[in-house]
Amino acid sequence: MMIQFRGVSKIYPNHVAALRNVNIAVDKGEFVFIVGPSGAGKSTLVKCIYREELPTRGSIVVDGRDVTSLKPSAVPYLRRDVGVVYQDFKLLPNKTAYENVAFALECTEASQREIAKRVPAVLELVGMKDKVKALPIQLSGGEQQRIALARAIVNSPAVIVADEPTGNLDPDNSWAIIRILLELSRMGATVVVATHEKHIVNNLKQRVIAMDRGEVVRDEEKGAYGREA
Amino acid sequence: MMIQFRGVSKIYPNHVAALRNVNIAVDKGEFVFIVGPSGAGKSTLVKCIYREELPTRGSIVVDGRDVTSLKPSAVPYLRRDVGVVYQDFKLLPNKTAYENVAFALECTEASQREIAKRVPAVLELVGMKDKVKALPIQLSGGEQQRIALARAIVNSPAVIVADEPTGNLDPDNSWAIIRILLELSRMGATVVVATHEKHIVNNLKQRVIAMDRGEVVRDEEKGAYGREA
Amino acid sequence: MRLSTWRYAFRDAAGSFRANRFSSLSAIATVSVSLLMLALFLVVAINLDSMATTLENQVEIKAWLDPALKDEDIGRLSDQVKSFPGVQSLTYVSAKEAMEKLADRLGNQQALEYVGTNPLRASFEVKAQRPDDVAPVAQAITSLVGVQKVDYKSDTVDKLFRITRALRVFSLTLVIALALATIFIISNTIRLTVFARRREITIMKLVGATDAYIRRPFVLEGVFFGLVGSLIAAALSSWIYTGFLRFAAANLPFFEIVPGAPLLRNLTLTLLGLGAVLGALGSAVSVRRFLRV
Amino acid sequence: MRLSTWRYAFRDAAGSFRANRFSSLSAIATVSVSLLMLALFLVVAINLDSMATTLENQVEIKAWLDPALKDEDIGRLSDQVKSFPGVQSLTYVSAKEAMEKLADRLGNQQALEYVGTNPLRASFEVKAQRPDDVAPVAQAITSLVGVQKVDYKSDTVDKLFRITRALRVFSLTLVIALALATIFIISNTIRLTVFARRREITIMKLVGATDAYIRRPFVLEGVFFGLVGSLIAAALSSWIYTGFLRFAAANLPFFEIVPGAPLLRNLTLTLLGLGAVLGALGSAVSVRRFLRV
Ligand SMILES: Nc1ncnc2c1ncn2[C@@H]1O[C@H](COP(=O)(O)OP(=O)(O)OP(=O)(O)O)[C@@H](O)[C@H]1O
Ligand SMILES: Nc1ncnc2c1ncn2[C@@H]1O[C@H](COP(=O)(O)OP(=O)(O)OP(=O)(O)O)[C@@H](O)[C@H]1O
Ligand SMILES: [Mg+2]
Ligand SMILES: [Mg+2]
Repeated sequence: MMIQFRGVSKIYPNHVAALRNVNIAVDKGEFVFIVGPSGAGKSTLVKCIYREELPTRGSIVVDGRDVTSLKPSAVPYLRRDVGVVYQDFKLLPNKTAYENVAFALECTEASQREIAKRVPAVLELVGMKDKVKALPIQLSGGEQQRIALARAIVNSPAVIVADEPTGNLDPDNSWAIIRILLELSRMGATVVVATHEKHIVNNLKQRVIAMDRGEVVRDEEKGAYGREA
Repeated sequence: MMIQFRGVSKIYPNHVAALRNVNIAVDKGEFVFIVGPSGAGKSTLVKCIYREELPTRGSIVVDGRDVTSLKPSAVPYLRRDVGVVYQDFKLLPNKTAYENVAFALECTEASQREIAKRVPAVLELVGMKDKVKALPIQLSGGEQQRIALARAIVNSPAVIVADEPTGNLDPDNSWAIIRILLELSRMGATVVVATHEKHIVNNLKQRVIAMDRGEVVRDEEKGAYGREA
Repeated sequence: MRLSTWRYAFRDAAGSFRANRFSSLSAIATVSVSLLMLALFLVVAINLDSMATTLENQVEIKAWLDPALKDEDIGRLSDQVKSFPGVQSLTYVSAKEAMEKLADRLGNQQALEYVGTNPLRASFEVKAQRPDDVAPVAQAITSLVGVQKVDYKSDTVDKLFRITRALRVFSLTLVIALALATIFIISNTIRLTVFARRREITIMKLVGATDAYIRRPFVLEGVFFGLVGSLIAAALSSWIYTGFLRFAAANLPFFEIVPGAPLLRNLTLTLLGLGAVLGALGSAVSVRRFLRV
Repeated sequence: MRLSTWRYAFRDAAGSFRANRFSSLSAIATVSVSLLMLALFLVVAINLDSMATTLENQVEIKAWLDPALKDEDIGRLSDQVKSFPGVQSLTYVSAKEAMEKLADRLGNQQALEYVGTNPLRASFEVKAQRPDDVAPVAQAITSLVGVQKVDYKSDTVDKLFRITRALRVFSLTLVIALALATIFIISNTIRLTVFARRREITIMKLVGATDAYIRRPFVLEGVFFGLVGSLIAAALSSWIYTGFLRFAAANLPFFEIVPGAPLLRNLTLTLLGLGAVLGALGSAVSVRRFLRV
């Protein structure tokens, strides 16, 4: 098991219950869509994987690490194993597109040679090699999103978590991104994608976990987006 | 004409040409989709309407105002006539959902009574009346997006500009939002929506302006998203 | 409408204070610390000035009289000197008193007692009203018949005046420098708190708020920072000064420390005014920098 | 790997300096202004201390000698006194010299000339090495045969020592207070610049950077702020002090101002050290506050 949620609940300080008794197990190399209406708890679930949020109850194990009892100094190492595309991108405003991607490698003490090799390759992969020198505010929404993806995958993490990775992309680019994620999962990465793209989910027939009001309401292999699907 | 672009070009300081000789005319009460791949210039076009960006060349007239030659003190009044849903939401981080929406009215010196009447109504409309007291960081991506929409329409602006207003919303919520925008346009507002939602665009058969690399490549009444559409 | 606009401004200022407690408290602390330094410096400077005045007032003109003068002549001369413009007081020292003083000063009274005659002469000790009067008064006394010699230790007086002038120039310079530094530090600090919120200002502008509307809560907040900071500075400096007065009364009885009564009230008012104005201006100027959107 | 890590830290610090020019320059300006104030205060305090020492060194013990003593007795006595621990120097003043001095002081030499005998006595003027030695040395001299009376104006000396002690306590207190204020203001300012970038810190943590990695460029930047700010402060205060020395040489020749030579070098080193340490600590502590993500 690469990701294991056992009885996980998350109640935010303002008493909003974002997750209620969530049980999930995702294998190494699996590709999972998480779907559900706005506010269902998709982002919260995903944040628990890389410990941006700690659950109120329950246990979470990621890549053999007990996330809930991790000591602070071990957290960065967990996060290096989990590449994340954040819903709001979270690019460093003072670094260029290239530097943002390189940062994820630099802070793992990767060698210069490796950085110089990997970063351009991954920027090319997401179709952003023309914009390497642009700062985030000089990029369009979709371009920022692709940089965020590039950063998430640049150090070949064991787990890739993408929260709405195509929300700001046109259908062509969206498909390109999804294909990259599929390819990575075929190569052994565990990929979790929270998304609203009904069309994409329905077409791919991958595992789908559906959430509603904090609960997992459906968990199907080769599933669909749900309802009038 | 509510919105008129004549020979508008925008070259950003880093020499990126985001708009090239754009000519557009949108009538009062019209509903227009702007589509195009990531980086096509949709957001830039939209930013020129409410003068977040000034064009490098060409003239823009919005609601009878010459936007390019507006003096700084007149800019706020233009912006009050144009309700905007920003691609990155731009909610005030220290104000609750309610206060964010109310702010758009307060700064126009609307009466207390009117604020107390309109804000809850519009929050109800976007399905956010449960979250009035939450701060932006306590809201999910889709919830923030709906608050941004509520703020854009609360003071019944003559022009509504929505940049990717459903990028973070599930299909049901997306349709609900689009229906609200359609309704407002039927009531006389001019609505411009930049979007990637092929499904929605193809279903509604409204006017579609397609862009690519800064140019308007297609402008059709009752259009479709384009390509394999 | 104006009223509710101000109400919003107050509410927003309070809200942002709560939301940005960290930077707000930093700003207040910086304001109070730097104003406290300014206040301490100021009371020191005021005391130096008052000491200088005391020293200057101790300058005396000494006029030795002809031993042949009769008591009535001396009385007449004394009246004449007293009537000069710029003369503050006059003390008559007879030859006998002069000898007693000298014996006192030399510490061996008996030794002088077997000196048969008193070699010393009677004198007037004249004080001038203002330091500048010393020279002209001495000049006027010199020309009087019956006065043999006039001395006001012109070297010493000159030296003293140079010292007091230097003291004043020096402490004034330091006070001005410190005041400028304080103004700079306070406005800089407020600028940094505004800087941390530049994105908010941009958003407000995009939503259609006028510059004045955006500026208002920031200015209110700046005034608040300034007032609270200066209140703390005033309270602390008053407390310290009162303590110092008590210490000085016990340990430095020969120093005339400027009393606290009107000084501390004026100091408090000055600090409050300075704090409020700096807070308001600092905010207004800083916000303007981010309003160009 | 360590090397490239430091290179990244330098590069990132430089990059953030360029990107946040506004707050960086604000921070440097605040550092230099507040350190400049501290430096000016410090040199004033050092001068006050040196003046106090000068005053204290002017305290003399006067020992009147038996007029019956022969020259050889006086020589022996003088050697004896010089050998006392704590004695710095001794000057012999004969009765004749004493009379000349007195006549000088009284300003009417002739008047004293017709005094047949010299009522004054010869004396030793003894200087102690340290203020604390004055009383014991006087005590020791009193017990010598041939010394009639010993006087060191105990009132005046006591008063003087109280004044110099008060002066020292006072200026030390002010220096410490100002140093604390400076430390506070500088770290507060740096904290505000870090505060403005708290979101960046959060992002770095989420991407998997360790606390140490994130802290490094901030600390470098803090050190840079501190060094540049203190360099400016050192340059300005040296310039001001040199100017003051020139002014004092022309206008206050009777004051012994502490010369610039070793003082300004030490001051510069102190300021640089203080700036660097404050910058580093201020940054490190501030970053820590935002690292809990
Ligand atoms: N930091 C927070 N504090 C309080 N409540 C929060 C916080 N973050 C999220 N919530 C609430 O928790 C619920 C789940 O939020 P979450 O972000 O997980 O939803 P989501 O499924 O990602 O929605 P979306 O599709 O709109 O992004 C929402 O009702 C939201 O308002
Ligand atoms: N502030 C800026 N400075 C420089 N270049 C910019 C800036 N903003 C946008 N650009 C560039 O201009 C082009 C058009 O950007 P724009 O944001 O208008 O695209 P878009 O159509 O909205 O794309 P998306 O669908 O990804 O949001 C892009 O290539 C982008 O990199
Ligand atoms: Mg979400
Ligand atoms: Mg866009």
